[in-house]
Amino acid sequence: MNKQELLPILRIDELSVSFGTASVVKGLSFDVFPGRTTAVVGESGSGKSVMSMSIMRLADMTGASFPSGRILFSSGAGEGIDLLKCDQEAMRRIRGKEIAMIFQEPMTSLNPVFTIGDQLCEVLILHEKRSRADAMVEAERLLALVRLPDARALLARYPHQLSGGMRQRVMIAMALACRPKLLIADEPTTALDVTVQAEILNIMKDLQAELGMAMIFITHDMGVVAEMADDVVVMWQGEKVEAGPVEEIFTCPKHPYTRMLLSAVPKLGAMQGFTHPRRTPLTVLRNGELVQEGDDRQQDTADYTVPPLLRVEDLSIQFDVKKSFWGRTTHRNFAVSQVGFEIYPGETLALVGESGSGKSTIGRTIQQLQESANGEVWFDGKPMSKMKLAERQRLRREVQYIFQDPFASLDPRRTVGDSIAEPILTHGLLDRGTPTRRRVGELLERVGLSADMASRYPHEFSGGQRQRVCIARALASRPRLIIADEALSALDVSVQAQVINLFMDLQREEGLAYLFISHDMAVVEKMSHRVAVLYLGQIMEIGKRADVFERTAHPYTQRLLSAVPLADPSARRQRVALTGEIPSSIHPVGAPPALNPLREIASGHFIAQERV
Amino acid sequence: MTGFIVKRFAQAIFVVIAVSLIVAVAIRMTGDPALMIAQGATNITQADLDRIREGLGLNQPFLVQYLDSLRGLVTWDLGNSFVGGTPVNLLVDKALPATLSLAFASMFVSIAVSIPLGIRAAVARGRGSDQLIRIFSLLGLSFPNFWLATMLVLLFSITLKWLPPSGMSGFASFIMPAVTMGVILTATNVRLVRTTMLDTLNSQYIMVARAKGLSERKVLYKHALRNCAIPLITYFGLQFGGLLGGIVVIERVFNWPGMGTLAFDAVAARDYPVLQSVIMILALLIVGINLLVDIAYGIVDPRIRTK
Amino acid sequence: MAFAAPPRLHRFASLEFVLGFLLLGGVVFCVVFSAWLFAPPGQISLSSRLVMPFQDAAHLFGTDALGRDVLARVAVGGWVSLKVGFFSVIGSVVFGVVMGLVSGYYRGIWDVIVMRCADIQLALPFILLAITFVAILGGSLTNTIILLIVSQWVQYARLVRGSVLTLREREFILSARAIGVKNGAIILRHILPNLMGPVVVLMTLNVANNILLESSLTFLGLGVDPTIPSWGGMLAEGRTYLQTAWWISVFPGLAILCTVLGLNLLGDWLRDLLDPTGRTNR
Amino acid sequence: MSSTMSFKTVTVSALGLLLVSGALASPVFADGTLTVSSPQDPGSWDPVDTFLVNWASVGTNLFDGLTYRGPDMKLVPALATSWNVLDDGMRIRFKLREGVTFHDGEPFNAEAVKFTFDRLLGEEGAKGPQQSNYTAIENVEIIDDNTVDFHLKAPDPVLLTKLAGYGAMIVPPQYIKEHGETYFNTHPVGTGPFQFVSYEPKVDIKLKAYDGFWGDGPKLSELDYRFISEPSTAVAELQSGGVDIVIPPTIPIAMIPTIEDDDNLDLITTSGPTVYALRFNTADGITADERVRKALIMAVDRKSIVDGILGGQAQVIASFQGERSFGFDPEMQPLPYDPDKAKQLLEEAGVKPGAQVQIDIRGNDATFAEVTQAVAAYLSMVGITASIHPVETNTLLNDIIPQGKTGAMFQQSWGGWTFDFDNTAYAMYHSGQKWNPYDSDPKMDELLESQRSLTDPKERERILQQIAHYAADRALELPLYSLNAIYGVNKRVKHFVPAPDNRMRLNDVEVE
Repeated sequence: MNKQELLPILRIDELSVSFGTASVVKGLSFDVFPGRTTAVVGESGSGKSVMSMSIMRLADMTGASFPSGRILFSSGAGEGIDLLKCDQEAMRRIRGKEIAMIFQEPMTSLNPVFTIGDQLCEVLILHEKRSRADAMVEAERLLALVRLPDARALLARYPHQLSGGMRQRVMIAMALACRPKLLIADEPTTALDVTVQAEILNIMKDLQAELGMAMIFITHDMGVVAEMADDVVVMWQGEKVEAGPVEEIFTCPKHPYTRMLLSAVPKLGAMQGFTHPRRTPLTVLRNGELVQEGDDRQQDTADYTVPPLLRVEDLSIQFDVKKSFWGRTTHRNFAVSQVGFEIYPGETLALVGESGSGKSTIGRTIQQLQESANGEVWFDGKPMSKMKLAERQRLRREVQYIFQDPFASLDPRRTVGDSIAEPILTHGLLDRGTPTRRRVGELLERVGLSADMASRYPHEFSGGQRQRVCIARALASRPRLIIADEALSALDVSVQAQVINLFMDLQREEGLAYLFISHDMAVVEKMSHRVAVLYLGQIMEIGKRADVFERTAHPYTQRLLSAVPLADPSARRQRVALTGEIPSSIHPVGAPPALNPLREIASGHFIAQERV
Repeated sequence: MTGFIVKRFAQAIFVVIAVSLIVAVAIRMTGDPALMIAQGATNITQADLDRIREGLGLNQPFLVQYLDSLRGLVTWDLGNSFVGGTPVNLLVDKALPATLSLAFASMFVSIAVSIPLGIRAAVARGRGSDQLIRIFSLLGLSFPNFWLATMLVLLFSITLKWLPPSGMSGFASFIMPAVTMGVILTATNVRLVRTTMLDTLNSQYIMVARAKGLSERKVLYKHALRNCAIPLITYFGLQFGGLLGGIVVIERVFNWPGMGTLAFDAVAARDYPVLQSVIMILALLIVGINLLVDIAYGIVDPRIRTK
Repeated sequence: MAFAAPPRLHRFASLEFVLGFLLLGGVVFCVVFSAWLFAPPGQISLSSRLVMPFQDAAHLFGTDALGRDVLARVAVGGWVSLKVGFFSVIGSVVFGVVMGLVSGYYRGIWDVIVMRCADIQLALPFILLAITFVAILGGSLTNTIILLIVSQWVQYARLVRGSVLTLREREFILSARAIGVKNGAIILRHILPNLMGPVVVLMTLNVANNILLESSLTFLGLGVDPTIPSWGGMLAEGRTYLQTAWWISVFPGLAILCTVLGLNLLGDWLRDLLDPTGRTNR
Repeated sequence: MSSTMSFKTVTVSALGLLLVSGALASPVFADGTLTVSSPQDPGSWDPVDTFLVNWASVGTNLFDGLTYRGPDMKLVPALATSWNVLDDGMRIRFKLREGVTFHDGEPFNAEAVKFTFDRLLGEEGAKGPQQSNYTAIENVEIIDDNTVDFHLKAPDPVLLTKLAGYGAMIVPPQYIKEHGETYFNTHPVGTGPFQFVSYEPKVDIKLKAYDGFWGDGPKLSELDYRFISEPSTAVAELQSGGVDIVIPPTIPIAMIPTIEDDDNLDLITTSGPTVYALRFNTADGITADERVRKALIMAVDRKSIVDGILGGQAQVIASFQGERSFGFDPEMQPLPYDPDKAKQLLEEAGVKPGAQVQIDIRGNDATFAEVTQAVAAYLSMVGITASIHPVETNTLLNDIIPQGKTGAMFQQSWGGWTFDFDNTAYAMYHSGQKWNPYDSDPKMDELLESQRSLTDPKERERILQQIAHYAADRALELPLYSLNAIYGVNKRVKHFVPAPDNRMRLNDVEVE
């Protein structure tokens, strides 16, 4: 297909969008062609979402104005109509019918109080003037189209009864209900597990081919771009910095920003042949020029000669989730079952797994945030169950925890200085006043911020800066182990790359051990000495990073790896067919899940008895 | 869901029993009804008082009296008033519908005004009409209700002679009391609707509804309002309870033959059976409404219903 | 700690603050300095009864049925109203917030006890409780305040409990626990400041509400000593004069209006001020 | 017959005949509905059940007693056409009116009289409060169908008056036996000019003209009483035409100008039975000293209070009774307003300026609260600081006063419908009485007891006046004023005569 022969279905022409006096999108122009996917790439704040909302004219509701530009939409031949000149009434006839949209959060995109059927029918009744009964039949067909099993029963169900992946498929069905000419997908898979993401992307691609519609695919994930896009538009600070066919962008990016973005993306398989984690220099954009920062070195910090710092033995954690009328527990969430591992000083152990695999639960149990665990956790050779209160308190100093969402984990009403000083004062490490203040300043500088930022509030920082503050807080009590619970997943790739380096530098300088909890295989590959793969609360595979990633022995690990989209359009592969959703770890009390004992297949490389 | 309702029901029964005990004890601390009844007599002896007490059944031990009153509540035989011996049922049969209908009318007025205003304010957040609605709603909170009521009477009954100044007789007589109560409730309700609406309007599914091409009216009144319903129902339920307890003043100003008037007179007259019945019936109503609110959650919110 | 942010002076320039400050500040100023500003309000002069307002420079707001200066009475009368309004709210906030924190943070048996007490309290109709209470104990300023505390702590307890239940699952509370901060400190330093916003709004609404409730109680004849002027008392007294001497009740009514409006405006403003993110501009 | 009541053998049949012939002469023009606002629902219409004056304002139209006392305060025959006081006041013989029927059709006769008093003095009466007023009656004996003898335990000089109202109203024996006591409470039947139609508790009671009435039939066809307790609401109803008459004690002094200013309304007043005083705690504190009590009386300008606050709708009193009271001495003068003398007396008694007194008043009496504030202001001018303590009315009346827990002064409002000073004085001044928690004076007790058995009204009146003087000499209370009964009446109401005691019979009233 040669796009030059086609007329664009959507032409964005010198579009500017402002909120009050702030200009968010500046002079943006690009075309979208029928049957093709245009990916709009950019980090947070690049204006890509505002752009998509402007096409729908939904940005009006949040107070946007359009000082200049045109958005020409043509459903047939000719120039088409300028959407910016349409009134809301006219837009209403276009929305959902000519142009449809899918949003990022499948968990909140569906109205919780209406059934799936109701919400699907609403579009059909509105735009196609169908009768309700007729609409229901069509809705069922649409659900089947997005490969949802048992579509008829699904119509009567409510959103909360569906998993995230299922909801996103319902959203796709709803968007495609009236066979729109253009589909705008705003980060549709960002919130999903990698295996579910793979399936959703497959469905979208298939349906696009079937319906011949154009698609604007907004994402920050270069892997997804490589997987999905025909054309790419790169946005940075409200402007288009580069546009072109996908291969061109990936093979010879012209703009420094694009180059920086691509260099920051961790690539799965890039560690092939290294034994230790590797700290790579950071490509940063400085005054429009690309500069390499920091050294390139292997992270040989793990000390296996001494006893392990932390040992987890047969850890099992269960929650009661359902009770009978008489208060007896009938169902339990077997969140973690018989998990064991150890972490040596200076070592990074990664716990990887999809949602519901129990990885965060393990972290929280070690940090004593979670009660009701069986098994034992040894720290520094001492079992936690035998520790006195004071020792447990000391443990809270030596083990620190970093959460996924840096904004949520800082008290919004306290300055970051107060937050960083809190562990120091709680454990009485320094005197209140000048010594503490000086130390807080040092810590801020240590994580790449400036000391005078101590008197600011969290909301005055960007996401990456906040995570640095959290790291500074974690460092404040001079810990020996840091549990990083998805600490990188909320960050933009360029920031993520910086923070990865910060983690590695700190490990080297302070001799820290990390328990690195993540779902991102590429990041894990880059950072960890050893890796444990979790599935439904059990370890499927554990071993050296090279063993797990290069000599993958367990089918679940293989599946996980194959689902990761590669940031390389030439390497589009046919995936391992994945069906269904991740099963639940909730079981009736009398019928606990089967345990799969580990078996050593090579030195230090264990896999579970096959089950998946 | 059923388990949940059964549990709430058990709690409700506990609350009712506790309340009844408190009420029974408290009432007996208000004073001796026999003295009240004999107040006008010139020579009254201790024997006379004992005779009157015996006639009222006050010579029984407290526990017997208390259990009798509970039994009366269950069998809906509330005994006789100490004043004139009128059966309490007769009084309550008239007063309860009067109070309930006024309370419903007030809630109706308030809800009918505050939902559109609150939604309007939320949509126009920060702009002129929002400020105007907020200040206007505060005005309603700034007058004592009896004063507002008197002003309305002065205007609509005495000057214009449009509405009857008191009593319960037909639709017209509902207007002023319901509006007076309604205005005060509206002040808080507008703010509440506005806040919950703002939360809801920020939800992704509202954007989705708009992206479907639904009209703004449908987005606000179908998709958004239905989601606001849960916090609103909770609050309105609580408010209705408060309304039943706070309606005394309005009933007095408008000479409304309701439970408040009944209770007010009963306290003055130390009329235990009437006072106890009124408080207990209102308490039962409040507890019942809270129970209904819990059940209403389920109807409105499928997340609870299908659990 | 010492990492105080610079004062956000620009927030004082909001319409809410200016209007609220002028209204409430004006009233409070008159009330506090009434002794210096106005003639003693107890001065009865049967020869100058019911003087019209703005006729006599000595009686700008006119006089009441006993020839007392309405302006002076309004100024002094604020004491009772403000006392009732503020003390009842402070009392119920302290009690209610503690109960709510205990119930929401420690859960378990405390939660059950506090919430059932709250249920019982909510099931008792307020005015009827008030009438009974006054019939037993008699009407006085202290009793009125106690009565209001008894009936209003529940609002705060429920509000706080609800906030605590969500807050204690928030990551920044988990972070504090992960650091090893003790429960007491978590409650004081992290939970309490984060739930004060809605509490402050409820407080301002309730101060206003309680000033009105006090007047309703006076209206029902459950008030305090009539020689001590109070706005509610003046309104209740003046009601019978409305058609012949409107000023007796209109001026105290206006005083209540200014106070309540001012309080509510300041409450909204204060809530915004307490929130450093400035995002919850509601 | 004099203005006071006669205890001699009186034959008043001529007057009775006159009433009857009047009825025959003028045909009944029953037309129009009159609506009356009454402040309180007594809850039961049975005469034995209540003391409430608001029962009487309705009951007077429903029921008859053996005697009748109208607005002119003269005692005239009603269901009895004549009576003779026999055996030194130990027996009274009544001749009963013939041809009278109750509203349900059953005849009135000696049987009904006996039934009424047996009931009042028996078990049914024991449950209510009225019995205690009629304990002087030993029993009622039927002489023939139209004659009864009342046998007394002791002479009761006020008994004939008491037979004109409240508990002594004649009730229908057959009706009560048939329908039961409870039914009678809410469905009253009597022999009065109006008969019962409907009753809705706390809302209203509706009556209609009884065409079988023995006397001058009513000119109204319907009579409707609405219960409105809130004074300004009642006045608003009056102004908007919802009610035609507002009866005492509803209308507050403050609203008198409102009614006077309204072109459609009349304000009708008459001197009433209610007198107001601030009584002293004569047992403890500074008021235990007679000089202090006198000083406090002289410190207060009662005339100014009456003229200023009460709009002239009251008369300053010298003793605790109004001008219509039997025992009133027109010659008696109250202590003068003399603040200098008051200060001097206080100094003599050793009371320092700034001394505190507490005045307990009823919580629901707005007018008296104003009066008390004025009193407090006057007291402050002689250096006494008075604090006012409003108490819930029934608590004050039933707990605080009887148990002697009042402040140095307390409100006493008193208004016996019998207009006999004995009713007041005995309760107020005799040792051990409920209303006299502080004072015990053998001389006073003797005076009070001595007049009770007297059948000579002149002598009784002299002693009652002596009691009044003695009480004033000892300054047992600060007598304030006797308040008028104030009626607000719509101008469409014709021939309305205000009753001082609220017991108004509305036969003669017409509406336009």
